[in-house]
Amino acid sequence: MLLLGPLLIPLITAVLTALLTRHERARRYVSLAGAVALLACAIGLLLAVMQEGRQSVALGNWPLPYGIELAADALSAALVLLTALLGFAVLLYAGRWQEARDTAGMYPLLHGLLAASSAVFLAADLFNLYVWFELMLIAVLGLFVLGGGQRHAEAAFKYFAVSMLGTLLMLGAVGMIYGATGHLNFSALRMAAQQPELAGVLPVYVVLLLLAFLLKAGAFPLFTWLPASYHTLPTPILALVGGLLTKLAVYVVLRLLGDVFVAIPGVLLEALGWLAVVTMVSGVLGAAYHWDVRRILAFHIVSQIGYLLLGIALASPAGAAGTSFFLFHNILVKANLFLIAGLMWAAAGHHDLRRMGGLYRARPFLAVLFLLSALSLVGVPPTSGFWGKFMLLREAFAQGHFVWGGAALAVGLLTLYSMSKIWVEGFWKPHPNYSSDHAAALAPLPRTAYAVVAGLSLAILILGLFPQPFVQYVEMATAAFWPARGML
Amino acid sequence: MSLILMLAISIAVAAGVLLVLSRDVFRLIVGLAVLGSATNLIVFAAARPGGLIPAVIEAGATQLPAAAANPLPQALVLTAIVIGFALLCFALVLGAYLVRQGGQQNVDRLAAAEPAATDPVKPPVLEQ
Amino acid sequence: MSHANHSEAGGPTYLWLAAVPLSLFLLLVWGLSRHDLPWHVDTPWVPSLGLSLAFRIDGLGALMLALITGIGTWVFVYASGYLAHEPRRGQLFTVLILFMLAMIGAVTADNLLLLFLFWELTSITSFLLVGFNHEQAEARAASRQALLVTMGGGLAMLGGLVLLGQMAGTWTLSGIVAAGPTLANDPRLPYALVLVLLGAFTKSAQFPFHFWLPNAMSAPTPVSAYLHSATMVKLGIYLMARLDPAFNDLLFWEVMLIGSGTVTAVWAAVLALRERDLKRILARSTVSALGTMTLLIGLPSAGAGLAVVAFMFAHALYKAPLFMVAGNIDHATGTRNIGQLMGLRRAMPWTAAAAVLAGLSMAGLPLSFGFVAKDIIAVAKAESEIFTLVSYATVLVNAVAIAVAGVAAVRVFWGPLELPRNQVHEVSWRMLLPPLAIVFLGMEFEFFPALADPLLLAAARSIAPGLGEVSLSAAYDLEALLSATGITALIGLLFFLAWDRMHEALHTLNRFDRYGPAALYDRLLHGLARIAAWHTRHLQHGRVSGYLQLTLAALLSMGMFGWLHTNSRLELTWDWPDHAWAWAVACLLLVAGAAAAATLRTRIAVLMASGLVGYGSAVLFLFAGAPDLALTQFAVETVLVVVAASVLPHYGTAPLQQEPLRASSGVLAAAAGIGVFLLLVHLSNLPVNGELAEWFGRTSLAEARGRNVVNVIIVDFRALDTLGEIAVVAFSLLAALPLLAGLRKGRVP
Amino acid sequence: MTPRSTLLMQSARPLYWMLLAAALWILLRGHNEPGGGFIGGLLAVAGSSLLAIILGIPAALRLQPLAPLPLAMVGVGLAVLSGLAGALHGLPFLTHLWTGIGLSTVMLFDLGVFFAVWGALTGYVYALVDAGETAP
Repeated sequence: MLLLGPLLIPLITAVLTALLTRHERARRYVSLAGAVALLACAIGLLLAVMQEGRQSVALGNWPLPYGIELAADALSAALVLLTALLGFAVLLYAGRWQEARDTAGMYPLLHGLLAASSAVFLAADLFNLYVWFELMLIAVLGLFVLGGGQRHAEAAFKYFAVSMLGTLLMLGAVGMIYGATGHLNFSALRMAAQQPELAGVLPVYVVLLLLAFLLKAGAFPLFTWLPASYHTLPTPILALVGGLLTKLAVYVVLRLLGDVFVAIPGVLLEALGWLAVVTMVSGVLGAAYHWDVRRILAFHIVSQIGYLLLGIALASPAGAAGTSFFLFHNILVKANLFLIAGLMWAAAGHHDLRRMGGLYRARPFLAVLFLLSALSLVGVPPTSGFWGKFMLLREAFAQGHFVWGGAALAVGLLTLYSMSKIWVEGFWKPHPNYSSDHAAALAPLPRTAYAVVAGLSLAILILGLFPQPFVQYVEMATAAFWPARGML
Repeated sequence: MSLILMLAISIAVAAGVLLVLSRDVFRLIVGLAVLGSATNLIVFAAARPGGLIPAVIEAGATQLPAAAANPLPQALVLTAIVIGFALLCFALVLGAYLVRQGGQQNVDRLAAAEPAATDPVKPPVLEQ
Repeated sequence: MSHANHSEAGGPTYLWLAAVPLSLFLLLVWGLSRHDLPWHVDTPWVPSLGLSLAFRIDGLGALMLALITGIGTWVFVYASGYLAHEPRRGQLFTVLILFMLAMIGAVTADNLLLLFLFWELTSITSFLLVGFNHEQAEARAASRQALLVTMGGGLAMLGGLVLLGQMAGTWTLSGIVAAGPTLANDPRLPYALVLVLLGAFTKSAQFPFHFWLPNAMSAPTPVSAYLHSATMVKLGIYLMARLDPAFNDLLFWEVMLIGSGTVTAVWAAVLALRERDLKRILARSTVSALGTMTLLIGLPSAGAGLAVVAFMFAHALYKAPLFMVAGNIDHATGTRNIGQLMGLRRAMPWTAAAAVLAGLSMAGLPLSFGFVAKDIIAVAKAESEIFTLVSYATVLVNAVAIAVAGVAAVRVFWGPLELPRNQVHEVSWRMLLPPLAIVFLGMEFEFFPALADPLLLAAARSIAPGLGEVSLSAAYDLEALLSATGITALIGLLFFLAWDRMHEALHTLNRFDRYGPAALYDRLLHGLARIAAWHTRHLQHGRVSGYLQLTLAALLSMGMFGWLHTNSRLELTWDWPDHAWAWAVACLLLVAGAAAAATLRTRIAVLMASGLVGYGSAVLFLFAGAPDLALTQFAVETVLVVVAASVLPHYGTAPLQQEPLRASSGVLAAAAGIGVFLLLVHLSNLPVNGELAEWFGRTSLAEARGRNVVNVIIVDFRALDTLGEIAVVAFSLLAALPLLAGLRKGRVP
Repeated sequence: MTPRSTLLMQSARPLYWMLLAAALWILLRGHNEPGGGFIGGLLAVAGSSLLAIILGIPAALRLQPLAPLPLAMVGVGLAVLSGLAGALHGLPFLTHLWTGIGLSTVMLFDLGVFFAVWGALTGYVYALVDAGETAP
């Protein structure tokens, strides 16, 4: 049941919170209880995986590959735990968040999103994976329109219109891969894909499937839905969506290329590498353009996706380990930055850097927390971001991909450019409307929210200062499924 | 797989793409619905259907005859139809809301979340 | 500076913090007296990434440590006086301590990553220190400039270090130095060295990255004295010196260092003449000195190593006091403009004394350690036959140094007092003692060279292992004096006397400013903003049809790329289904519906036409052995009519606009259709694997007790899919609730 | 009010019950013949929509076991519960159990599907019918 928990607990919580339409307080408590239970279950799952190795369940007790399988290995168990942690943090933060108040739908939708995310990490069946992506899509759409304003609806529409293309492509590709192999289960697909008569022809469909997930991941130039919509979400929700969603798709790409369709032609991986580089640069340029903190951070998601894809394109255990470490780091840091952006908004009264300022004087502790996360995003040692970036850089150079590695470094500088913009304009510059004494008295920040940010920052700090166990963990986790590609 | 089905699916896809690229909110949504139907057919066609015998075990028999249709893609398509329908309902309502609330039928003029820039290098300020 | 309020702010002065560097300094002295160099420590940290807390202190490291902690002690004392009026001094001291620790780490780290870590930490702490007066726009701009330039260089350096590490197969600096000569033929070496030098050049403000240092003078003066003269800017020099033994023989290395060093030294000297602000003059001359150091490292002779360390040492000992003098003057008069400063010696006698003594050293005149250093430099240059052009350049540079010393030490203190007497006052002892103490220290080394000799020689030997026995005491014969300083001193004197006139003359250089590196930096920033704007506005323009077009085009072209790079089989086979006529009807319905939906002009008609696509599929399902699907599709289309009928009025009643067929849309639609067709043809050629279907057919009744296999799959074999599916259905309503509520409320203004 | 619409109003309820009965029949026979929870659910939606359009939403709501959203959510909950029953016996989630008289957790699962579809789509229909009256 440990394997089902991460899916069922949030799903049941979602149902319960949706049924408690008239009891605001009860809804919050049920929601928190669900988040705690999910966290406990995820920890249990991780421990089980570490002790007993890969966990797998065949639903309905039907033999595989006929039934549906859910499975957790070291990588997915850790990501489920991260999802649970993030869900808990965000729900705690959102408790009394002014932007997200009076929205009966928020809790069930957030839990629905958590259920779908965990299920994506655990799915070991291609069609099942598609179903969970659909659940995620509808939950996110619901979260978009929660505010009920014109901009929310427009954002939802843009998000929907473009992502739907990816969804349909995914469905079509899944269907065709089934048609070609006769299988949906990951292990069965891996076996089938290596049959000599299929090995050459299957990649045609695998490419389509990967494209669908690249769209969901926000790779260049398929990311237009992301910066068009993300900034309209209330901050707590944005933290979960922005921290998690695109990374789910990256995880799937990693899983598919590393575990399922291992015989992809090298030229396609090469192409993926260049795509990663362009994604990195394009995202960071978008971030350099914007002045709205949320939009800067949203574009940075795109840029970081580039790094994640780069590690996959390197197609080696070390590259995959780099991507996995980067994934952990990025989920935490990106979510935390969005949460901090929310606190900045609460303290300075605006999201646009031209309309805010004075936060360094008014909120020195918030400034320190921001600095930590920002430096981590830039990849300054010894923050979590550096280790992931270094693992990717080292592997890129070792393989002779100097341009890829160089681009990763240059993008780091551009990331520094926009992070220092937030720091200089938001924290150092005096507030355009208030004197620095006034800004301090503007609004008391919600204490729980502050505590959540501090807690996440602590996690980031630990990941930065003591990376060894985590690096070892991802190396072990990826070695478990990433085949030695030299053999192929 | 029958050529005629392949052609029909391809034409439906092309028509769907044309609709999706339309400037009209409603046409766009219908386009996605058409593309969705075509995609369902792709999944269905992937199993190379051709026979007429449904995947139902006859009274007296204990298993499907070999000539029966492949039941798995049918189940997948059924799931996909339902999901697609749920999303279509949402999309129709979303479109209606956009048109009513913003009075805008043109998908290229949805500028509340992404207003057009006026400054040469800086983006416009979003008022929340 | 925010010195309008001259009353001391309350709270602690943090004078006791000076005990931190002092105790570290004493620890170093004690260690040097008891243990031979080099010292090693190695503790694992992240073994998986090759990172360990590996520290190695040799002569060069010890010299740097002595500067960092020794000068640091006095800087802390000075800062406690200088910041007496600053309410936020606690923050400044915190960052200053952090900076000191980062510096200590950087000059002792033996692991490449560890070096990079501390290197970046100095950049960040420097950023925070330069931007300390962050309510002023120029302080913010200067700190960001320093950050971007030095961290940019740092990132390049990381790339270079990783390359070096991979080439040498080791992640320690000492290992790379040891392996250095064997790397000479590696084609990657030039790239690696350029990258590493980019880091060193940006940090040590070498041309063309020299511009950030004068701007960083918006930092409080203790910071300038510490970071921007005595320690941080020497970090690049330190790294080059550290790597020099490995690459000394490479022509490439020599040319890079000597070339860049010479250009930097000369150009900065010229620019120093253009400044009016005392601190900026000193900053320019610091850049010039750093150029000289780079040049010296590049010289191949063993004596050059000694020259570098001697000059580095001397420079720290005179430049830090001079900055403090500038700070005192600023503190006392409220200005640093040399045009307004005259005759301060009567009001500020102690500051004047410190200035004169430091100036002596800077000018390289006898009685100072600067004189010793200059002597050694001259010997080094003579040893290694350098280009004449370079020697001429150094004469100019030295002459300007003398002139700068004159301006800072003599000019502002002599002559009649320009400012009202009662406004100018001597500063507190905490600001006087440090500069005096440091200059006296410098003189002591001149008279008792034995005090500094062992340290400097040890440092020189880490750069130039081949250095023989030398004495550091300068020869006091007239000939040497004249040859070493005579001519330069004369030119320097001329420069000093003609300072104002040259200043005027150099104004004409202004017109070249917009081609200079500083302008280039600004233009790069503007260019970045413009490129970012151009890029983002073209990709993220807010038009949905554009997004969809781009996405479709990208998907199609990338899909085609994949198609072309994999094996595909295309053979059209003719196989007819059992009820071909029914299939034909169904397909006809489908095609007609799709085509009509794309062309009709009223919403209801478009909707009905799209319904035909559904009904067509339903008919097809019915005649393809899928009655469940047919039923479902029929039911869905029927309910859709109900939903659509009630939602359509909200779209308004006006007919749909006619949209001319755009070529781009047509191409995309055709490409999509053809693509799908090709994929399906490809698929039709593959063999069918009916393993799953066969198993379901066998197991359905026997084990799952159902005859309708499709339904059994849905509720049993693959029930998890269905669970997800109904969750989507239920969530779809939940998601739509706010929209439905909005529609019910009607038009909201 | 025209006689025809009176007739329509009077026949609405019987029609609804007929449709609901058909829906349940389709639901139950689904395991062995074409049909099942989803198609049954859609039929029920058709019935409820008829009622809502002719007799108004309150009337339709009265004849539904729960309001739309709770009904949909209960449907999802039922499906989960049906899967948990097997888990109580130590079997994996969604392992279906059968009693001697032909009742099984499969039916519970299919009922969950039925409710989810019925609830969610009637939720759309009612809200839209309601909003239709304010539509321009």
